[in-house]
Parts: sequence; C-alpha cells; structure tokens
Amino acid sequence: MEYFLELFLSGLIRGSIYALIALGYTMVYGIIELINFAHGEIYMIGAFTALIVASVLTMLGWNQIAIILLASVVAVIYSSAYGYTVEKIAYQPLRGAPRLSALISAIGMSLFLQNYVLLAQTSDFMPFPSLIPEFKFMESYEHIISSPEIVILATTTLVMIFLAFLIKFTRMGKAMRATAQDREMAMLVGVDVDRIISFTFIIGSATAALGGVLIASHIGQINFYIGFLAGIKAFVAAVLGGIGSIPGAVVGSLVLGWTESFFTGYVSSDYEDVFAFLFLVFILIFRPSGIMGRAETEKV
Amino acid sequence: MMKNHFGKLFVMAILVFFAGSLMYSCGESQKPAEPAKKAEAPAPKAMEPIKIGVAGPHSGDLASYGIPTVKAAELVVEKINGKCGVNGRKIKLIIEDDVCKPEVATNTATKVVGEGVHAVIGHICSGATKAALGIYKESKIAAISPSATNPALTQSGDYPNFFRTIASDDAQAKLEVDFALDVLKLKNIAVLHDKGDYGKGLAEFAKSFLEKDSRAKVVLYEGITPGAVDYSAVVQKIKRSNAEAVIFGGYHPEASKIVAQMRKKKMDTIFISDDGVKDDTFIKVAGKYAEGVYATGPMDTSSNPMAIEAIAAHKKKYGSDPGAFFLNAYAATLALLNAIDKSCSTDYDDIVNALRTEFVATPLGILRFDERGDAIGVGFSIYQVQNGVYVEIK
Amino acid sequence: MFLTFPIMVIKVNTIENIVVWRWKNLFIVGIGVFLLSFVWRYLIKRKEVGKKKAEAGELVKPPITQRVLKEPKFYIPALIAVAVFAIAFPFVFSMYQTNIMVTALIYVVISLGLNIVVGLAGLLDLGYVAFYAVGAYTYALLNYHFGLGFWTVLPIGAAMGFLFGVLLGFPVLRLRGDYLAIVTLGFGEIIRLILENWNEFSFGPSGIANIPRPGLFGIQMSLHSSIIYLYFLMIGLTLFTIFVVNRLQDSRIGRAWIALREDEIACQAMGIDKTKTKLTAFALGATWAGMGGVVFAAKTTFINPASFTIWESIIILCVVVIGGMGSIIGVIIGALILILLPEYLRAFSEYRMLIFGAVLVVMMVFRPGGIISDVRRIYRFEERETTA
Amino acid sequence: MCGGSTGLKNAKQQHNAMEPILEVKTLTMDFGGLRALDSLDLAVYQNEIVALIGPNGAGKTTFFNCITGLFPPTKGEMLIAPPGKKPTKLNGLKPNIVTANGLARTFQNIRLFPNMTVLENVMIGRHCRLSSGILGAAFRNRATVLEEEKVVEESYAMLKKIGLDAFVNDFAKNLPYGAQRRLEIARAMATDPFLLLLDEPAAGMNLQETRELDELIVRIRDEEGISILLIEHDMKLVMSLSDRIFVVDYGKKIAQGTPAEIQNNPAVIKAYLGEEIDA
Repeated sequence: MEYFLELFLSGLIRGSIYALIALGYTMVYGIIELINFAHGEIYMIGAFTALIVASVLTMLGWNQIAIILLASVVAVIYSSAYGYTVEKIAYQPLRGAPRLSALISAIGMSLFLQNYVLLAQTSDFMPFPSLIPEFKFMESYEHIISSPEIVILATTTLVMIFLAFLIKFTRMGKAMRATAQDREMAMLVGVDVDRIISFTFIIGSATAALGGVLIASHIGQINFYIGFLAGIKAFVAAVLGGIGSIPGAVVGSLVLGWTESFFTGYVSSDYEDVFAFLFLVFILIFRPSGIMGRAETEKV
Repeated sequence: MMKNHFGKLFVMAILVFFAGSLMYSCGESQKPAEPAKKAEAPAPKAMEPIKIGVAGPHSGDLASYGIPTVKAAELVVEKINGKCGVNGRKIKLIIEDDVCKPEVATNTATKVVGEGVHAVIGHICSGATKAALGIYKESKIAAISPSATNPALTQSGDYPNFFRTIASDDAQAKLEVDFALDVLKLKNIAVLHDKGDYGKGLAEFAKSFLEKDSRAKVVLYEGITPGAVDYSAVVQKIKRSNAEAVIFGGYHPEASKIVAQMRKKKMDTIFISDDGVKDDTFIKVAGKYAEGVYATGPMDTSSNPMAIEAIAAHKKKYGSDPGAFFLNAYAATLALLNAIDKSCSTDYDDIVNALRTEFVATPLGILRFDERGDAIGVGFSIYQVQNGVYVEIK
Repeated sequence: MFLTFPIMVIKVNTIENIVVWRWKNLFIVGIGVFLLSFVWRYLIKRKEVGKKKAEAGELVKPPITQRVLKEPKFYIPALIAVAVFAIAFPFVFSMYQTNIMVTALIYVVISLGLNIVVGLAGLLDLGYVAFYAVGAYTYALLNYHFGLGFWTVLPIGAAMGFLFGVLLGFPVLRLRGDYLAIVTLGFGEIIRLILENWNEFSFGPSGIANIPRPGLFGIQMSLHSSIIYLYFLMIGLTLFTIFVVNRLQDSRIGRAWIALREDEIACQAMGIDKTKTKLTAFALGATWAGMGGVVFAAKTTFINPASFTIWESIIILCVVVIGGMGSIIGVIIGALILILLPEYLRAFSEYRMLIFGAVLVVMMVFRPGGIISDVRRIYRFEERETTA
Repeated sequence: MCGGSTGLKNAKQQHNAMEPILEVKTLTMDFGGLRALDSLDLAVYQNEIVALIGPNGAGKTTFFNCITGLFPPTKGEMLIAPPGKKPTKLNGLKPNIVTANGLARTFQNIRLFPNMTVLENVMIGRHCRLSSGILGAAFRNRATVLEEEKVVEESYAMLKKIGLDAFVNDFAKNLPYGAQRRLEIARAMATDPFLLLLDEPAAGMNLQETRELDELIVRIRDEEGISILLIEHDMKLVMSLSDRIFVVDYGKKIAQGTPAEIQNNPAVIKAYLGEEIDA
C-alpha cells in the first residue's frame, strides 16, 4: 500500500509537471487551433533565463527568496516576450493559410529556437540551482514528498484556478472564448482578434516559463533539448484531456502521469512510453475528443 | 563561403574520378565498365599531402563528444606538420560531421572517401561507426575510433579495417561487476540502462556477468526513458527491490537525475556507472549528490608526460580543458601517423599491418593493436567521486 | 515589434559558475536584427499588396511556375533536360554527390507516399516514419535470418508497409484532424520503442549491421559502382512511384481521396465509403514508406531505431507541405531541397540547423501553399466531348 | 426506370394502391435534452414531388440527416423501397450505403468539393456505381480505362442536362452561387438515385434562377423518373412544384396535404405568423 501511495505521488508530480506545460498548449490550441510546436522551446527558454538571472544574482550575493522571485519574474517576462514575438513572426502572417502551413512554420520556429539556444549556450547539460528552499516543517516528510514537489503541485493548482478565472470571468476571457468559437464573428462584434491571440500567447508562454523555472529547479539540470521532449509529452497530455479545455489539460496530464508511474512501478519502465501512447489511443478510440473534450458534431 | 564550397565540389568531382579508379585498382573486384587505364598512378603522388578524415558529431546534441576529437587531431597534425610531416609529406585533415546518425554517417563516409583520404579518425558513436565502416571496408580505408565502444565492432570480425583506442563495453561491464562483487561484496544489484545503444549494451553485459556469478543476484533490470522529466517511479522501484547497488549504463544527464532523486528519498544505494558518467559535468550537475558515486573510465594517464603535454597544448590553443575522448583521439592520431611513418606507405595493407605490429608512445601509454583492432594496453579503472572530484580507486 | 528583440540578445551569455558577458554578440545580433526587421517588414508589405491585388482583380495571372508546367513547349524540353541530367549525374559528380542524391530520392519516394495520405486524403499523419522503419527492419531481419536478397524483400517490404498501414489505420480512422495527428505520432513512437526494447526481435538499440547492398544477378560490385547502381535503382523506383501515384491521383480512388479532404460529410453523402477510402490512403502511403525503408536499409547497410525518430516524420511532412500538398512535382522539388539543403549547408556547420529552421518559417510565411501551389490536375475533355 | 407517368397531379389517387418508396414511422431524434424530431411520420410515393416546410429550426434538416444516415435516430423506423424492389430498412446504415441504395441529397449550405473541377465533382457522384480498384488504377487495365471513359461521358452528359456544361473544367469554388446549387443537384443525380433529397435548393437564388430551378426539378422528375423530397422556404416555388406538402414545427408534423389544403390550414398559418412572412 505504501508502494502504491508512493507511485501515486510520483505520478501526481509528473502529472503536475506536464500540466504546467500542457496548459499553454491547450490555450493556444483552443484559440487558433494550432499545435504550437515551439511551446516546448518557450518553456526551455524560460528555464534558461531563470538560470542566468539566478546565477548572476547568486554571485551578487542576494538571498534565496529574492533570487527565486526575481528569476521567476524575469523568466516569465522574457518568455512572454518570446511567445509574443514568435506569434508575430511565424503565425500571424499565416492566418487564413492552410493549417498545415502554420504547423510547419511552428516546427521551423521550434528548430530555430533550439539551435539558437544551442549556439548561445552550448549543448552541455547545465546544473540548475535548486531555487526552491527546503521548508523547515517539511523535514520529517522529505522522503515522501519534497518541498519543490509541493511547490510544483501548488503552482499548478494556482495557475489552473487563475486561468479558469481569467477565462470565465474577465472581459479578456470572454473575448478569448468568443474568438475561439468563431473568429470572424468575434471580429464583427468588435473584438480585436489579433490582440486576443497575442494575449493568449503571452499568457501561455508565461505559464510555460513558470513551469520551466520550477521543473528545472526540481530536476536540477537543463539543456537546449529539454523543451522538445517535454513539449511532446505535454501535448499528448493536452490531447488526452481534450485539447482546448483548461481543466482537460490538467486532468489529461495527471492521467498521463499516473499511467506512466503505475506502469513503471508494477510492470516495467522499458515499455512505459509504449503503454502511455497505447493508453492514449485507447482513450481516443472511445472518446474521440479526449476525456474532457466536448464531442463536436458538425453542422450539416 | 557557399560559393567556395561549390567550387570545391567541381574540383572534387574531378578528383574523385581519379580516386575512384584508384580504388578499383586496389580492390579485387573490377567493374568492367570502368576502364582501369585511368588508374595510372600519378607520379607526383609522393609529394601530395596525406589526407586523414576526421568524422564525428560536430553539430547537434552530441557535438560535445565529437569536437574534442577534431581538436586533438588538429593539435597532433599541427605539431607533426611543423616537423616536416610524415615521410616528408604534409598531413591534411578532412573534417566532416555525421551528427552521430547512421544515415548521415554513410554520406559523411562517402564524402571523405570521395576526397581521397588514406585513413579515418572516427567515428564517435558506435551506430554511426558501424554504418560508415562498410564503406571504408570496401574502399580499403582503415578507421580508428577514439570512442566507439560497441563490442561487436572488434569481436564480430566483420571489420578488419577497424581499430580503437578505447576498451569495449564488455570490458567496462566486467570491471564494474568485479568491483561490485569482489571489493564491495554486494548481494543484490539492480541494473538500469537508458535504452540507448551504449547504455543498454553495457547493461546487458553487466547482467549476464552477474547472472553467471552465484555471489549476487540481479533484483531489477530496467530501461529508463532518457529525457523524461522525472524518475521517481523507477527510484521507488529500486527502493522496493532492496538493491544494495545500482549499476547504470548510460550517460550523465540521466545518471545525475536518478542519483539526485535517490538521495532526496534518503536512499544510500551505491551507484556504479560507466564512462558516460565519468565526466566532470556529472559532478557539476549532481552537485552534493554525486559524492560517493563510482564510475569506470579510461585508466588515469594524467601523469603520462605526453598526456600532460597534450592537455597543455590544448589549453594553450583553445584556452580551456579538453573535452571527452580527447586523449583517446590524440592517441589514435598518433598511432595512425606512426603506422604510416613506419610502413613508409599509405596503402591500406601496410597501414593495417603497421598498426598491428608497431608499438607507439601515446598519452594513453605505449600501445599497439591486436588482431581484432582493440588497443593492447588500454584499459579501464574504477573512479569514485570524493570531495567533488573523480579519484581513481585501487 | 522589434522592441522585443534586444531582450533576446542580452541573454546571450553562458553560465558555468562564472558569467561570461558577451556584449559583442549583443552588438552584432542587435544590428543584424535591426536590418532584418526592415527586410521582413518590406516583404510582408509586398505580400499584403499582392494579396489585395488578387482580391481586387478577379483573374490573377497564374504564377509563372504553373504556366510553365502547363505549356508543353516548356515542359517537354525541361523534362528532357532533367532526364539527361539524371542519367549523367553519377558520372559527372562524385560518389558523395551520388550518395546524397540517393538519399534525396528515397525521400522523394516516401514523401510521395505521404503525399497520398496528407496531400490528397487530408489525413495528418505524424507517425509516418513507423512504416519506413517497418520496411527497413523487414529487409534487415529477413536478410539476417533467412538470407533473403534485396529484390525478394522489396515487394515484401511494400506488403509489410501496406499491412501495417491497415493495422494501424483501423483504430485511428474515427479520429479527425489533430487527434489523428497525435495518435499517429503515438504509433510512430510505439513502433520505435518496441524496436528499441525488444532485443530478441530487433537487436535493440545496437541495431543490425552488415545489411547487403542490392545485388545485380549476383555480380560482385565495388563500392562506387554499387552506389551508382543504387542511384539508378532509385531513379527507377522514383519514376515508378511517380507513375503510379500520378495514375492513382487520376483514378476513381484518387478522386475519392481528394473529395474526402475537401469535405468529409459531402463525400460520404455521395456514396463514398469513408473508412475504406481512408484506409486505402493510409495503407498505400505506408506501402511506399515500406519500400523506401528497404532501400534505406540497403543503402546505409546498418540500421538502428535511432534513425526512426519523430523528427524523421516531421521532416517528411515538411517536404510534403513545403513542396505543395497534393502536387507531385512540388513534392519532388520539396524533397530535393529539404534533403539536399542540410547537406550543402555543411559549410555553415553548426549554424545549419538554425538556418534550416529559419528557412521553414520564412518559406511558410511567404509561400504558405508550398513551392508549387495550386497545381492541380485539370481534366481536358473538350476534344473528346465534341466528338462524343 | 419508368419515365413518363402522365397523371402527375392526380398521383395522389394512385398512392393507395402503391407501396411508398420512402416510409418513415414515428421518427424521433433527441440532441441531449432537445427533441429535434418528435415521432414524425412521412411517406413519399413514386414520381412525386413532396415538400417539407416549416419555420427555421423546425427539424427539417435533421430529418434529412437522419434518413441519410448522418445521425442515428433515437427512435423510429425508416424504410425505402426502390421501384420494383423489396423494402429495406435504413436504420443503422452508413451514409454511403444509403446513397448506394438510391437516396441522394444536397446540402443547405453548399458542400461542394471546392478545389475540384465541376466535372470531377460530378464524377465523385458516380463513385459508388463504379468498381475499379487500386491495382486497376495503378496499372490501368482495360476495364478501368473503359470505365473511366464512360464516367467522363456520363458526367458530361449530366452536366449538359443540368446546364452546366460551360463550366466543365472550372474549379467548383469559382462558380456563381446559383450554378453551385445546380452543381450539387447534378452531383447528387450522378449517384443514380430514385429519390432526390433537396435541402433548400433555391436559397440565395434570384427570381430568374429560381424559375429555372423550378423547371429543372420538374424535368428531373418527368424525364428521369426520380422522385423528389425537398425542403424549401420559397413558398411560391413550393406551391407551384409540390404534389404534396408536409409541415413540421418543433419537430412535430402539424399538417400534410396538397398545396391548396396547406395554404388554408389554420395550424400552418399560426406556425408561420410572426415567424416568417415568406409566403
């Protein structure tokens, strides 16, 4: 039973990590129906920015709380700027073009950003300082769940609540939903669609950056390639949950995390990913729009 | 830059006709359509530079394994060309990227063959090496790898033209297992690998050695997914298996994640790993968690005067410490040039023969190659992280 | 817009316990970006103007490429020139050139296969490389265990591709759009992971070496001539592919594929069996990948699962989209460009993938329809109709 | 098929003796909590032109979608009986099988294949009447070549009949609106139906086009012997064309009868009042 609980926790952490990335994926997809392949790269850039800021500040001898706050804030700002720029360069000119063209453009952007960071920062893995302090009160539970893990869980929950609130209740959120439903109609009723899309990219990138900071400090190392793998997994999670739906992304991520964790724990990690993908296929066969996705019937 | 390159293509195209037909005259197989008369050996050949190909990943995610080899070859060649070269001929390096991918490696191989190289230093990754070796074999070109450790390369007997200045995976695995059994006297051992060519091969050997020995048993044998965000499920599994030690086959990024997560879970399981982990980056990344980790690596030759000299030269020219496989590559280049020098020839048979018979002093010690192509006198030893540095044990 | 660019630049510094400030980089990149953004804006503006023109004037002249392709006066000599060039190629250029051309031709073949799935039938397949792997392993394993030769395995590889296409196609065809994409991606990864993990079957990550090159009636060939032989074999296979795909496109089934892409519901209402049509597209596309895989294994003589990652699928997809979906010539040009480009970019060594990524973006932004867009087969019936 | 039964307007008298070619019994369709169709009964007899009318959202198109197999109905039975054949149940059949059985339709919002030529669009309609397979297509055996030639001729003949022959090689998306509607009819006709379902064929057409459509529909029935069931809002067209009219509102049938009967039916007038002043 204890083993089960441990695996459950391990899956929960994994799921929360995926969720932090998947949220941005799903938001962007919801609004422009584009698989934003560069999203993982934004996450990676967030982590790098935080690493640089944290290193500089550490050398200047700041205290840890200030470092983590400032590093996160700067990472979020940078990544949002990147997200915004990427959208302006690679996606905005392609509005109205075939969807596959935008997809290829996204892939190109992903390659570009990867190699850009590779050139600027070398291909080596770099140690990432554990920014999150070990809480005192946690000491006796450290072997079950560590402080960074608690922070990750809490952040995921907060981000999800924040996004749900944003989309449900704010003016911007309403405009976003309108744009997602019918872009032309939204434009007709006076929504500045371009601004909404930019805004979505900024929010999505910001969550990715937050994820980048937390996850990197949990794992303790980063290199230019982390974004791609994490991005694919997060995308799978988003689809599993029903792409376009915010709670769906979280549910999908958790389900994926647990699937992997339990499969590894009780069967074998050799086929962990095989099983995760088979599970995805299985779910999609019975629920073609994902766990939380609404079944769409096309109007005839 | 681009223009230059295309110009080179045309020159190459012409060159290749000669080079290609030369090859025919060497090989036992003659293609009737290609008249052999083109093969009239050009007289001024002796004064032409000796061409050595250097192939490995120079871009992409594995570039950090390939570039030190290029630097080593450059340093050696610079030194030797400064002393009138080999047999009075200068040496020219033809450096080509293979990104560690087999399919690219065949292109790389045909390219260096097309440039008319006499021998090749490389490739770096075992998979790419296997793909390229077929082409070198048929073109009668010897290849010396500083880093391809797959046992089949020498043990299968398929590649008589292959040599390496590094010991093969099974030797490493044997060393790890012996260490675990003889020195640490362990009973329960978990074997993990990263599902990769190198790591899995090594783990398979370790597992079979352990199974042959009755003193310990393998309590867990698993592959982990490289690049995954977290390994806590696997770590839990190790914990449950009651393993006293983990033997891990793979590279340092995954190793450091696993070690860190084990230590965070307050597990003091011994961690024994391989050459891919015996890298200073591992210690930097894993930080305090790296302490006490064992790893096998090439025998410490840092006291060898040639090694000191080579490293000093690298520092002088590039301003930094050399990277992975630098000394192996340095040794490979020296051995190759020595063979050419001693045999007074750039013919395949002569080079291969000289590599097998002539001893040469290298930063790895004085060595020659055995019949299969493994270097005699190159081995591994066990290191442990102590106070943030790898220290040789024994 | 380029307010964000300077931000990009400051972060160009490396960390390794020490911070290296590289202000020089900042300066260079800053200037470069400043100039580039002007070029970018100019081009975007030009594109906008072009668009407006297209909207204003009902009939825009068809693009030059299209006119050339339609005019027999142009394309017949062009075809002859291409043919002459193709035949002369291995004798004029080096073995290396021939070798990469073989690679490019393999991609032409498999991209034409994917073009059936994505370009014609409109099914986004991100796991296409799985079938390529199936073909390659079919040859490698049959050769290893039973010593079967290239020519025997080529049709077997094709059949295996077809079979796997059907097998994998069945469960996923209910899905649409991006769900289909992610599931095919999943299948691609599953196949690769199985190859990687199932040592007893596939020799795991260490792969299979010493796969023989194709033989010609048992004649022993030197390396150079066998590459030339492979080259002509690939030319033949490419022509065969073009021939078949072209005919398929023109046939009852090809029409059904396009109709499916255009409007799934109307397509069904017109009496087309959606499932069967999708399945044929999927399986036929996979067939070419299977064949391509066999040739690939024969060419590299060594295969391991690392050659069949998702990036490979993505590259093939890029070929199809960049070339122009549904257009055979477009796909051929796309394959030649995308596969040869990284090889010729070797001169830029570490910058080449950066450039490659940028090229993808720029291409899509300025030619979203691909290099050859809108070249669609026009039925020419006028002559027949007057007689009928 | 029997082409020219002359007593068109008094077709109704013959019904009692004949089996209906389409018979729908207590058809019910729920979308979640919404009942779009409520035990609808309807029958169409051979050589009839029947209209289905009702206010927007009354469930007319849903009715079409149910018969053609796009939506599985919640309840009810649907039978077709092609002339001279035994009745078959439509329930559970896929759309393509329904079409193969001789029921063809057009769509309310035009659903042509925009990037295919006009001729190709019609050729798609012939698809289910052809048989050539993959190998035939790849290697062009004799049967395939002949079949292809035949398809082209038949399709062209169809276009001529509908009056679209001038556009043969144009992309469907470039046709004028009215022509697109007619092309949809041509495409549906190409599937060799015995009953044609037209979903608002006159929507968006001007007077001239509507008049031509009127003639076309009558001609289809008279010359081809194809019965027609249509949904239409243009009351003038409905009244002049139809032999019988069904009126639905909120998924229920509120009236049926000849145009004259419908025009004077108080229930119909009530349903339409305030909703639409079309008639």
